[in-house]
Amino acid sequence: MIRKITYTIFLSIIVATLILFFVAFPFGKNKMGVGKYYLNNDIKQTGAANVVTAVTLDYRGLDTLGEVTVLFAAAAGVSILFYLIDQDKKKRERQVYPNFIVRVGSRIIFPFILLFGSYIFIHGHLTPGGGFQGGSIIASGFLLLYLAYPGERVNRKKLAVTEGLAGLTFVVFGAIGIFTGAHSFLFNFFPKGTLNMLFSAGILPILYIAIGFKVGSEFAGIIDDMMCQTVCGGEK
Amino acid sequence: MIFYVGAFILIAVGLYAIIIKKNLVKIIIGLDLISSGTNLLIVSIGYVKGGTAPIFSHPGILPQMMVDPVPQALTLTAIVIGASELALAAAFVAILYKHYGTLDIRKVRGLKW
Amino acid sequence: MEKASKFNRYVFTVIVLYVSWILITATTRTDELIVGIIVSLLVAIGTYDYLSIQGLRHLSLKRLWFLVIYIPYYLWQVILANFDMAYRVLAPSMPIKPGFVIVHTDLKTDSGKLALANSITLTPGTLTMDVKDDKLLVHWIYVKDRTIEGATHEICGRFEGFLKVIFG
Amino acid sequence: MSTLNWIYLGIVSAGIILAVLRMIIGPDITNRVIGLDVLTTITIALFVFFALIFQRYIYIDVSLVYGLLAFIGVLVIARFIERGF
Amino acid sequence: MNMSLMVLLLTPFTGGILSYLGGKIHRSVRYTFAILFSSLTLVELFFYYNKPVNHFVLGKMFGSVMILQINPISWLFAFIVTTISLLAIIFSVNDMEGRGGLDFYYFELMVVEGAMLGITLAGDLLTFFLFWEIMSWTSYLLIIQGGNKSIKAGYKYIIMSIIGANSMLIAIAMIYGKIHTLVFRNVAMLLAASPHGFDIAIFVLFAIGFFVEAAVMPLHTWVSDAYSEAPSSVSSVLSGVLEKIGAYGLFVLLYALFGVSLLGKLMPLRFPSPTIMYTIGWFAGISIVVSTFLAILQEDAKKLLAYSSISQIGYVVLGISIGTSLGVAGGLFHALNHAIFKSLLFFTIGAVIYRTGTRNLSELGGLIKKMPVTFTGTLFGIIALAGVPPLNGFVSKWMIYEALLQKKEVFLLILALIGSTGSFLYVYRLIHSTFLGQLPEKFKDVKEVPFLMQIPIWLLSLGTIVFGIWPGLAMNVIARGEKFFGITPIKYNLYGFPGGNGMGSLKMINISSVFIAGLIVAYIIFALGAKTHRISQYDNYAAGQVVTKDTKYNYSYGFYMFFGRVVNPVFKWSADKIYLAWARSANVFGDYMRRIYTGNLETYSSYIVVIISLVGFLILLGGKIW
Amino acid sequence: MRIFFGYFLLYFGAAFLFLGAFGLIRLPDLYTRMQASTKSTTLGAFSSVLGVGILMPHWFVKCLVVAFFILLTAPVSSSALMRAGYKTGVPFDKKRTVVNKGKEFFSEKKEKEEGK
Amino acid sequence: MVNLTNPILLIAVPLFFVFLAAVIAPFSKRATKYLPPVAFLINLIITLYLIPQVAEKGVIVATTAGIKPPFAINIAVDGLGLSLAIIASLLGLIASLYNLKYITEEPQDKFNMLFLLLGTGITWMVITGDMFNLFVAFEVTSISAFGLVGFLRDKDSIEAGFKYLVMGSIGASLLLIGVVMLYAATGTLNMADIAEKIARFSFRQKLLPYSFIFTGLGIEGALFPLNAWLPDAHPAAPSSVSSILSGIMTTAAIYAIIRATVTVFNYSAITPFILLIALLTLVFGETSAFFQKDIKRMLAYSTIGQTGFFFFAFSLGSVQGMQGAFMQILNHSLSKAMLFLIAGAMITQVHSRNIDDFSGIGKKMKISSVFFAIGAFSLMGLPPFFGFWSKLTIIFATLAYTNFYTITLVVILLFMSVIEGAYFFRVMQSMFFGKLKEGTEIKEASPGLVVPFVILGIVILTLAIYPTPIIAVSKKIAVQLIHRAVYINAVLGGL
Ligand code: NA
Ligand code: NA
Repeated sequence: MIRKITYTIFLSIIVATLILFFVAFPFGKNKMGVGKYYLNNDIKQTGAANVVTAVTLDYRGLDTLGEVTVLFAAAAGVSILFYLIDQDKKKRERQVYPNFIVRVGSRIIFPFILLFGSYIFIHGHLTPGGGFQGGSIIASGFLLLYLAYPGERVNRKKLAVTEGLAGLTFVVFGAIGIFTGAHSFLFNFFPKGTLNMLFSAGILPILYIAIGFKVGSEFAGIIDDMMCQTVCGGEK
Repeated sequence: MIFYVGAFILIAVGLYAIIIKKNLVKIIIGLDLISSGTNLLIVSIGYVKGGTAPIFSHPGILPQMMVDPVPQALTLTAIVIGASELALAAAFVAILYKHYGTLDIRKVRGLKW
Repeated sequence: MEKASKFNRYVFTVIVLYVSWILITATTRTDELIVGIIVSLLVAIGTYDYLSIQGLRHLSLKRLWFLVIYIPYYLWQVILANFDMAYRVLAPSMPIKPGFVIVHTDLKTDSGKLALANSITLTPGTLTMDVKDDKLLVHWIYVKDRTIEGATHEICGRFEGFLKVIFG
Repeated sequence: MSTLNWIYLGIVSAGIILAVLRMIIGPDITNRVIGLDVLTTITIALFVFFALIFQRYIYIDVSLVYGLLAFIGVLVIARFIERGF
Repeated sequence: MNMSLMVLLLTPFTGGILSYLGGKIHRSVRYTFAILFSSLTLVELFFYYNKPVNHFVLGKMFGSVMILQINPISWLFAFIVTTISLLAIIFSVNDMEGRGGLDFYYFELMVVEGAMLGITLAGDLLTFFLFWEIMSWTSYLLIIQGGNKSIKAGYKYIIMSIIGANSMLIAIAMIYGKIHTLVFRNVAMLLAASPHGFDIAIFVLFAIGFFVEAAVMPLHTWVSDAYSEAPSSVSSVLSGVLEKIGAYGLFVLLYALFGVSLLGKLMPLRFPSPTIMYTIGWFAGISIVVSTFLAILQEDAKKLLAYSSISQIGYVVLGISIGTSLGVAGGLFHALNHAIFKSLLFFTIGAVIYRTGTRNLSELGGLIKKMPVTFTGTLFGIIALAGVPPLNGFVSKWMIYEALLQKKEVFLLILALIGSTGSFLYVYRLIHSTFLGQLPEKFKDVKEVPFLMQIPIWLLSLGTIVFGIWPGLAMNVIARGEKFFGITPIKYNLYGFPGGNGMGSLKMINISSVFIAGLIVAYIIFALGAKTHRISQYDNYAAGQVVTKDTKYNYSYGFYMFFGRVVNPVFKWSADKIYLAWARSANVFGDYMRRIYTGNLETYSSYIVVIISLVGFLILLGGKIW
Repeated sequence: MRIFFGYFLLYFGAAFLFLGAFGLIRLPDLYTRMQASTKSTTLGAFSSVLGVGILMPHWFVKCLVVAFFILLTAPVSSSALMRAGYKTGVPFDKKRTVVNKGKEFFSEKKEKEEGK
Repeated sequence: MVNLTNPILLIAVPLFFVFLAAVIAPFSKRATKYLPPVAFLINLIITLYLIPQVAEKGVIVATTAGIKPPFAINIAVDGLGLSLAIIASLLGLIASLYNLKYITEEPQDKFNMLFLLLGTGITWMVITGDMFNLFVAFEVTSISAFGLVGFLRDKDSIEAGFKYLVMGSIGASLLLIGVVMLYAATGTLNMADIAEKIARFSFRQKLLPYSFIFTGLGIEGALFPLNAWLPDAHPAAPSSVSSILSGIMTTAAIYAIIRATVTVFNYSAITPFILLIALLTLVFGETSAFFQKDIKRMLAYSTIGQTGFFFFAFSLGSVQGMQGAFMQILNHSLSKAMLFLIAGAMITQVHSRNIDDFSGIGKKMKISSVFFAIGAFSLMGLPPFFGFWSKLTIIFATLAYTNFYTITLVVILLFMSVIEGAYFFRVMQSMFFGKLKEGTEIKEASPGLVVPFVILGIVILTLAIYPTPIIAVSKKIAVQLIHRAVYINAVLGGL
């Protein structure tokens, strides 16, 4: 109890300090520095209607590369941790009887989810979506399939190749920029197109599609590992 | 301001959960609370009163009307990273459960000093 | 109900997906249409096996026509159901008499049974919990008839006719 | 116009509060999750409503994504409730 | 030629590497290289005999030049280093035969030699410290060659060495912080000009380092274990050389760094008489007496020698600390002498161990007939050690007594004399228990050691005679050294000291002649007596019992038991025990300290929260954050 | 007219959204609460979204997609949740509940499953 | 003109190989193990190519997206960053060569990818010029490390990995909060830009964001008392991973702290506080190492101590202090990495991590033991090894002004070095002169394990023989680091 009170006090101090700090930067007040530059130059420099996408993939594209890398690393870590269980095929054969409604419903919804996921990452430069959201949606479609058909597994080899190729696409398209006149990684060397058209913003849609595939296959891999722990009989 | 305070409280509650809670699942929920709080903080930083999403979806929208795009981009990144961490943490907890047969962190004390 | 051929089902899936694409994008701009067909073709490769068994047979005019009629009827039932629900929730006496009953269905296809189950869920006083072969477990907020036959009549009667046609 | 919007927001917020209340009082996890389920449905509607008041078409996509993820989330939770973790 | 100083320094290192590699080909190659290169070092060194000071700039480090130099004193110590090392290498050839890792052993031996040579040649503190450290850990590697027990001893040694070296390092860093150079000359200038507290601090810090290596009490505790457990040739190097390096360090500190050219006139002016120099003198005096007593009580031949070393090095330090020209010369001379006779004794005892496999005095005895050369060497060694004329130990001790008398340091003189008397007791014990008395049955077939092992014994015995009869040979170097450091040397000639100026005269040639004449007379008497019938040791009758061969009547165990009963209670409270107690309590404390790593996640995360909230608290105390 | 109809749908939806949540609080057990919440909130969201679609005719198609999405998914998740609740033995209101054929339904199924 | 030595290739090339590994893994898991050495070798070559450029210009800046900083993320490589990148590539190369033989457990493909990612993340951390990008790189590093720590999946690894993950995640979040505060205050994320804009803030204003960033990085950087996870996690990983974790990863985090403190915050006023932390880190690390029976755990605690040591030198704030810090970083990285590799090789023979079981193996595993001694001597700072010069530099820097305070500091430092000597000598004694356990069949590890650490040992010996140029370079690096305007101008100069 004393512990609880003590740490509540400690944490309150932290919260109080943080609040006092942010009093200087009140909510809703414009704190933009570089952000203003992006808003003003986005159309000219990237051609992406969605400035967030321009920031995500262009100005801060290196972050995004890092982020997909982090996800990749996490997926690899998860599959390392579940590796032995994965080998345990006997347990996997134990199936669960899923809810009929869930099973059939998932089966029917699944194609639409994939379609919708693709829609999201294809329009990443125009709408709030993007590779991550699209990818997660696709992965959630796979999750749905696991709920409907426990015991069945996605083809991990295909997933691995997909994520690898998607990653390579990102890196290679980024690296091309080094060898163009700009000597700059992730330099947007494609024509920018017309604002708000599907074919605009240079390499950004390509990158986002790559990210979509990558995120989708990575999340699907994580889900596969986790579900084989739980659905396929990882329990004691 | 309420968003800020909410974010800080999320962070604090997350830390509290990690320190006080004995259940491994609650601990990783604590982790998630911290990163959610941080994400909320980042988004709140970017909000500009009266601003709109930074998307030039139709001609009437001008840069001056928009909120800061940077925090949103940062949040996207932070969310994915947080999710990665969470996935890995969940995997660790699952294996810990397999080894120890319990989710009580007090039982997971093989290493010390 | 025998399975349609792979190609048949694939084409059906592509059509459905393409229509959905157009609805989602809500535009008829050329670039979207072109990308849409590509995406539909690609997505259908991986998903046609899941979407349907009967393939293009779904698209017979009769079925579509029944579908078109069924939707407003169904929506009307939904609205009725909600007023019914509102009454039960808001009335001070709370007139409920809940119970779990089993109903029987003649529908053969999975998609038909799903549609029935969903319809039951959103319509007055009933909520499907699970389906097993030709039986549905339904939670009924005001049980009028405990027998399978009676309950089936009360609950399914409204929809089965339509659904038999639409989903074969 | 804006008054109408505020009233709408008020009603819906009341709904949100009730749903959150159910999430808090439980008493079991299933009850909390139906609170969550209601909350997500309300949120979808709310997103679309925000699209209206902010005049941003693209928010509808957000609601769709949100709805989809929430849907799958509830299914997963239901599965875990049923079969244990 | 400046470069050659570097060549001199590199010779032993090169030899070490070559003998290491050569040993991979054949062991004879290893020995050839080792002996060749250490002889070469000695030969090269003689090129610098009586040569003007040499500077060789190694390079610049931290803005301070690193210098090699040689002066008569460094030459003297370099001479000790190279000679004893060469002899140890020769001695090891047979002594270490059959052990594993010999390539490495010879490599180590030569690296230690090189490091010590480096210390003597250093012209600045950085070079000095560099080689000092190398010497510490390489000699550690030598000590632990002796097997299981030596590991513990070596561990003690290396820990104390590191402490000593670190203490020196602090002093060096303090000096560097002031003047950003570490050349002896500049440092001396700094110390001359710096305030009083600073130089005392520097002095104490250095002294700790040197005391450890020179084994001055109370920092001697590593010695007895290390010497006795290490291989004999290593012990002789350690005792003959390593301790002298400590003494050399002390000398450099006192006379080069502190630049006390005034020391020769009176008591040092920098320190009023009763302080530093005086304190050192008392340390040395106590060291002499206490370790003499300890040596008396030892059952282990090498431990006995080890404690004796502590006591003898006390004379060296005492001499140096007296500060008069005579005292300094005596100290330095005693350093040379001690190197000679103590190495000699370690070699002879090593020879005994080589043949008998034990160093327990109570197990030995009667080896005089079996190992005559070894016996002779031991005899020379103990005579020199006991300070009996005409051998070298007498001369240097005489000089120190004389210097003490001049300074009227009666108490220190008494301590020194007690030490001298005590040393009679233990050296007698040593030779008696080993060579005289009853020969145990198991050592019936013991033979003299091989010729190669006799060489060092012969040479060192010769050394005790040479420097005893002709002290002028050494005084030549020492006097030049004293001059170099600004001390007016005393008058000397080849055979001793002419005296005068309040100092008695010493003519070693006369004393020796008397002694030799006496010896001849004694021999004649003995030879006459030898005509009597020699009976077997067992041909006797003891209290009505027939003595058989397995009866041990020569009870050399508990030789000085009566004495031990008196002294033991006093030494129970030994420095070693205090260190152990410190170590133990530090251990307990550390063990508690590390318990912050509880292994509990919640504790770990709470540290984070506590830290941040502390920062937050501090900020909040200050009021506004922004 | 269009605006009126749009707002009508919006408020109609809002009312049922609230009602669903209210039922969630008022009704006695999990199952009856789900009855209320599923039906009411689905209709509420459906009509609310359609209302927006009518207010903004350009958006109508998209809103229709959202609305039908809700209509399609809500029953699925509800039935999954309810089955989960039932199977884990979430208590129902014993006083009011008149019939419980669930045991019969699921036990049959279990036999079938084991028979496979 | 195509610039083949764009520093961003240090990130792009290994990532290319990581994703390539993902593509080829389904076809051949074994083949993936050849990718990390190739990638690290290319990185090493690139870094060596960059040396003359950095020497000439001081700081090389590489833009992304063709936009000049501060408007896009940029890479800024200065002397310190480049040196750490070289170390990271070198250690990565050697450890991955070691892996070829060492890693026999499955899934190898994932291991190799994560291993390469770990090295990439570390390199990334030391060359990025953007605060948020630093956070991302930090995450790349730590997420890979979490997976690698749990690689063996036994009880200890999982427990250690979980603790590490929780602590690391908290740390990352704290770092992120700190970065966000900076963004709120300055509206930019570029280090140089922040550095310029933060100049107008007072000590107190900078304190909160700094303490968040410091704490966040300090968890990974093994600073007291945030380092409690480390002695569990570093030993739990396979030895090649431990060698990277201890050798360069904690250092990378310390680098980030240094970068933040000196370049971004210009926060010399904080040094007394971090000095205290460094000292406590040193004391607790060395003391705890002394009590360890497990060799890898001992080495891990020694890492804490060493980190404290060079962080202490850094916190002195003087040129000489930073020079000493850099020298000790170099020394520690090489030596500790080698020690871990050797410990791994020994463990494959002894099948135990208990120091008592290592008794006498010096006679059987001669090469390993001798190189262990070399590493230990260098780490302890015994001459003629490079550690001697760094220790000396640090002591000199501390005693630049002799007063009671500095002497106390030095006494503590040296006392800790005595303790360090105590435990290292104890291990070596037992190795070389202890009795070999009966009935054990121990022989030298296979050449596949020996050759890599011997290469590292040769580097250490080369430094021992010829330390002067590195000492000179480290002084240059220290001077450059302290003159932060050089960095800021190089990055923002194009404006
Ligand atoms: Na995006
Ligand atoms: Na991003």
